Amino acid sequence: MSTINEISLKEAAGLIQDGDCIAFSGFTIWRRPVALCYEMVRQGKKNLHLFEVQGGFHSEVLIGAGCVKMWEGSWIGQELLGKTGVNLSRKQCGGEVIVDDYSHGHAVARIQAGAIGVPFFPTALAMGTDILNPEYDGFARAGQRDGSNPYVARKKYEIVKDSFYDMGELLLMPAINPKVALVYAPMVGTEGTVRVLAQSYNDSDVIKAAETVIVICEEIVPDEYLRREPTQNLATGYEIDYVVKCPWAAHPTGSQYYYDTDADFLRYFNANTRTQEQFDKWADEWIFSVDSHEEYLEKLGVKRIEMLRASQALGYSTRVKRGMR
Amino acid sequence: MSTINEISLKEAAGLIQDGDCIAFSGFTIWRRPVALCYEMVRQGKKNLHLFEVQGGFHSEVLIGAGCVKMWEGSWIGQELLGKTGVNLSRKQCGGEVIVDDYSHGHAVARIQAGAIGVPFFPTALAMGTDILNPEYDGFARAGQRDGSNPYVARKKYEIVKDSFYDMGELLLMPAINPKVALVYAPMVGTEGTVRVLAQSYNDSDVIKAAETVIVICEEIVPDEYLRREPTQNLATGYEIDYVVKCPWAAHPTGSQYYYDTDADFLRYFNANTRTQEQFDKWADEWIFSVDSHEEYLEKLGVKRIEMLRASQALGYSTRVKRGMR
Amino acid sequence: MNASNEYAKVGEFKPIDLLAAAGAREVNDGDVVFAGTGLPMLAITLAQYTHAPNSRCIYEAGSIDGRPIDLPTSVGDARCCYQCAKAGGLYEAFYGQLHSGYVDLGFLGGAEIDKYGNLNTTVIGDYNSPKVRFTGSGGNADINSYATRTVFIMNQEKRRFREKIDYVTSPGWRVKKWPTGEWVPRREVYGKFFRGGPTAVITDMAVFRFDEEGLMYLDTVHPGFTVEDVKANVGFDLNVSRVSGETKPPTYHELDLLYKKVDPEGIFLP
Amino acid sequence: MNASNEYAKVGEFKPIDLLAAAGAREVNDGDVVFAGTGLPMLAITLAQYTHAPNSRCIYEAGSIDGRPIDLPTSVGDARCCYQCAKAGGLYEAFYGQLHSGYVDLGFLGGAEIDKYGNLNTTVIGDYNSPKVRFTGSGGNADINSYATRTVFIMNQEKRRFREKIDYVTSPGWRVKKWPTGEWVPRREVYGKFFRGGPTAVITDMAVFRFDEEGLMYLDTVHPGFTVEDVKANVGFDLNVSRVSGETKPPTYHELDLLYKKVDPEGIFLP
Repeated sequence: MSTINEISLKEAAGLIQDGDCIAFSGFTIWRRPVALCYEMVRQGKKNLHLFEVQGGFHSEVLIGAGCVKMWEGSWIGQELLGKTGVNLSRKQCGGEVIVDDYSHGHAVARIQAGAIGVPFFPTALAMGTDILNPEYDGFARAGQRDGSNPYVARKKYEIVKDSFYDMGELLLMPAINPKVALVYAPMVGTEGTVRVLAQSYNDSDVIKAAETVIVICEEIVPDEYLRREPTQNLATGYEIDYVVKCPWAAHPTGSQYYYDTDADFLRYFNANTRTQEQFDKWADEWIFSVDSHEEYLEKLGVKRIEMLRASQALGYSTRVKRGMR
Repeated sequence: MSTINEISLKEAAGLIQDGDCIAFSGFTIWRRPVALCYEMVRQGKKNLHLFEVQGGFHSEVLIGAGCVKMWEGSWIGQELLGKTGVNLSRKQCGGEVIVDDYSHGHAVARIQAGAIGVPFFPTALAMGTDILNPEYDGFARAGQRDGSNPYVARKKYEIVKDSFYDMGELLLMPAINPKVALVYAPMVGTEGTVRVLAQSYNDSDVIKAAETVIVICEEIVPDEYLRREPTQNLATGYEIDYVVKCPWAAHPTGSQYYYDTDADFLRYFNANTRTQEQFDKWADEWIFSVDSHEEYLEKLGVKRIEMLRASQALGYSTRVKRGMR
Repeated sequence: MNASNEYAKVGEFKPIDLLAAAGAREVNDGDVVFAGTGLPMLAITLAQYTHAPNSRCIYEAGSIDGRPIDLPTSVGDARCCYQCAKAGGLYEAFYGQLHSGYVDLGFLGGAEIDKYGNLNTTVIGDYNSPKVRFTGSGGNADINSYATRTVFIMNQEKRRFREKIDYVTSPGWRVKKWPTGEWVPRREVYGKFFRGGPTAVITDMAVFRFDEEGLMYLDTVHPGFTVEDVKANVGFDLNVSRVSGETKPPTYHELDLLYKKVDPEGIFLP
Repeated sequence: MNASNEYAKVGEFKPIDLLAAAGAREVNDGDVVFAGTGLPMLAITLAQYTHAPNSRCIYEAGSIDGRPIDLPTSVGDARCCYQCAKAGGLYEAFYGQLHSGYVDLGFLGGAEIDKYGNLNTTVIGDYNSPKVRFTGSGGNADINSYATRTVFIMNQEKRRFREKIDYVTSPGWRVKKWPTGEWVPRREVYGKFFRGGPTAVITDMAVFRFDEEGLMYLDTVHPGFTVEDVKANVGFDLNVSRVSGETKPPTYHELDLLYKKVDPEGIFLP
């Protein structure tokens, strides 16, 4: 019978050090630890190194606010609600953020290797592309591959030959073991058992791979309840370090069976943070003008909140207007 | 909307060719496709090559009956109900079966690699042991590692050096892609969706790794029912090839929420198949004297069947006497 | 519901309707399809309603063979999981399904393409100091490297159909062999991992396919456009010697399905 | 239930009771324990009832931190899953947990052991034409290579405590470095993957531990046995210079727990 180490949102963000290598839960615009990212912006974090299987709104906020120095991942954007990551685009083109690109399958392999404690993972995905172009190895060009940064491998990848079945050449991708995992989960048990709903994404890998795991959740529930269906649980209590209780922490990204993605909010963000001036104005309104997550929710208002609330039968909102009809 | 390819037990066993490389579902004495193994014995299969993460009653039956020429795996036995695999022991010591040993972690790595289509998997488990002793490479000694057998790798393992994080030496274990997977699952849907209950073991890997997949099940249920909880399903319809409906097909191994392991049956088998004469007598009684699975069940009798039937609340039988009190 | 299999006439359908219908026709019954967000969702869903009821769709976030009753706007959407056969994570999607060899057809989009079907979804300009950054690869490179067939859905613009694209995100029929970067046939890089490659590009003007050498050629031109229109919107010397005719428009039945069953909310279809 | 923490006297407990109690004492509160079938289950469960309520147990088949209300007879048993925190498969157990580095303590058995804590659970005789085959490694080699501490529970027999065992299934403090097979300290083979190694061997006669060089020494002798009894049942020259006294017997409370709560059905305890 273990207990959880429950801390506040401010304390949780306070655990992040400038320069930390961070990975996140979720997928593009689903189950991202957004409230934690807002608070990190308020606390003025700098020089963060983000490893992302794929990025989304949360990373666009951190990047736009100037918290990020290094970004590696396979993709950034908000899918149909903002096709490209306009903030990363601006900062990458402006030379403010060092970027290193992978394919989705490469990134999945890297976090899987980190999760299971092996230094690399084999894959034959995405061979023959510029992802493997040594000239485009962003981290190497920034002098990060000399072994001095424990969160950057000495090589971006290795080509090896299979000697077991004569399959020819394939790739080894290096593991990634971030310093901190910031994980949004709808439910955490009183003993720290973690559950996510509908789809697990890479959340278990992110938890296992990271040195320190902070889980921000909608609600803390009896562990006994979660243990009735142990195949549905994502992580055990000893895999996580801190828990923050913070309803709607993922907004404007969605959380299945709790709330839908806030399409209007995301579209507005994407359309109105293309320049730094625009971003700063947006951040003033949604991050700096509120001092707590409770204030943020008040600002969203009941009508918006209720529109986003998910159907308990379907897992998503049936009230939100999504299209043109 | 796909349909399933339902065949009879006899037809299913008939698909197995002499010499085939086979892997099984389940764990030691749980969820083994026993009825299929009995039928393979009846049909007199020869020279089979078994890859087993770990073996159990089903493999002891096939080995005892002389169906097996090559066995590789990490373990064989029936846990507390028959600690060693007495039939493999007899045949290995007698030079009748070629054996190659791995650790459990090595075997898991091998079937995982086979499942995801990579030729090897990295691991640092079980280094420094005689499992890696080149003198004890049973398949190499039998001349099987020359590349002519597609189910045997050219090397038992490889030692490589990590060049990403200077972690030093670790192992690559070769993938295994068996020709046939024989899988017991409690439920298969009308479109072939497969569900197992309580624990998944390596069943998904075995299915993905094999070229042909035969699933023997307790019942065929509406696919729509299984699709209500998609995170609980093991495999999709396109991952499997044939379905056999055969209640109690796993007996005397257990199937969670259907029936418990038959401890008396397993203990008796282990104690009374140590010599070939003993095994032959046992096989006469339980395999050759019955021509169908229905006859086998009649022979077990209602009392035994009812004693083994699992509690729907707990997943195992509360009627079976297990200990001395 | 209009059940007529007659083709609609020019003016009775929008470009996007034809894109969806032409996309759907690339799906064979029984295919396991790995599809991205957006138009691919329309195409595969339409195919399932018509000639390919046994096709199954995997989305990158891990849902397999879902039967959404509301069109998803993200591949991670809760809607994707409704009545799906299996909901795993990305490791299952990319390794348990794609790398394991189950995927017959990939449905992808892109910003730039070259005549070998190499695709760019990463940057415009030099990668090391780009003019614009797009999303990056996502699953594009992976799906395109491991699906037996890949179909691209793109906008027809000269600046998108280029002799040389700025960054090869996703592999076509001639790719770069590392460490040198020498251009070689795809099979030389993929060896025994070779499973196939790009088979069609569908734009708002035409359908393109690839010949035995992996070179793109014009197959059909959409109603209302000419071969010359297409050539004028392709930045490389396009092979037009194998044009097989006009792209079939959507049927009335397909149009009805698209607007009434596939996207009744008007998420993609205005 | 007897709540007395007084030690039971010789004659009031069976050898197996002491084994279970001594095993339980090796568990620290908070430990993540990876345990095999049989006696280890008694030991870890007893520890959870007494001084280590926050210890958690992983079984090889994939159940994590279960709270069985009926003692399992197999690590794949449905009983292991009751109220467990997570039920995954073997990939989760061996890679997601063990290789990932979460396991503090391994609880294992074996047929033969040498003075460096190498264990044999595979064959007696030459592997290539053995006299007897046992189960094989199972998770023994893996758990013993990746748990921070490992405790073995074994029978005390001269033929089981050998100078040289017939097959090294599971790695002790000096192991074989391949490809040559040269004996080297464990750290030399495991390098940065080194996490620890065997810490104790508990038999029906005594408790052994390992010194700084990884050599087994006698720590405590069970009530009713002498150092000479133990030496007579060890096949190598045993270091008895560090004996710290007599093994503590089970308490009345522990005995009560074992027979009334841990194994009321009498599966292991007659």
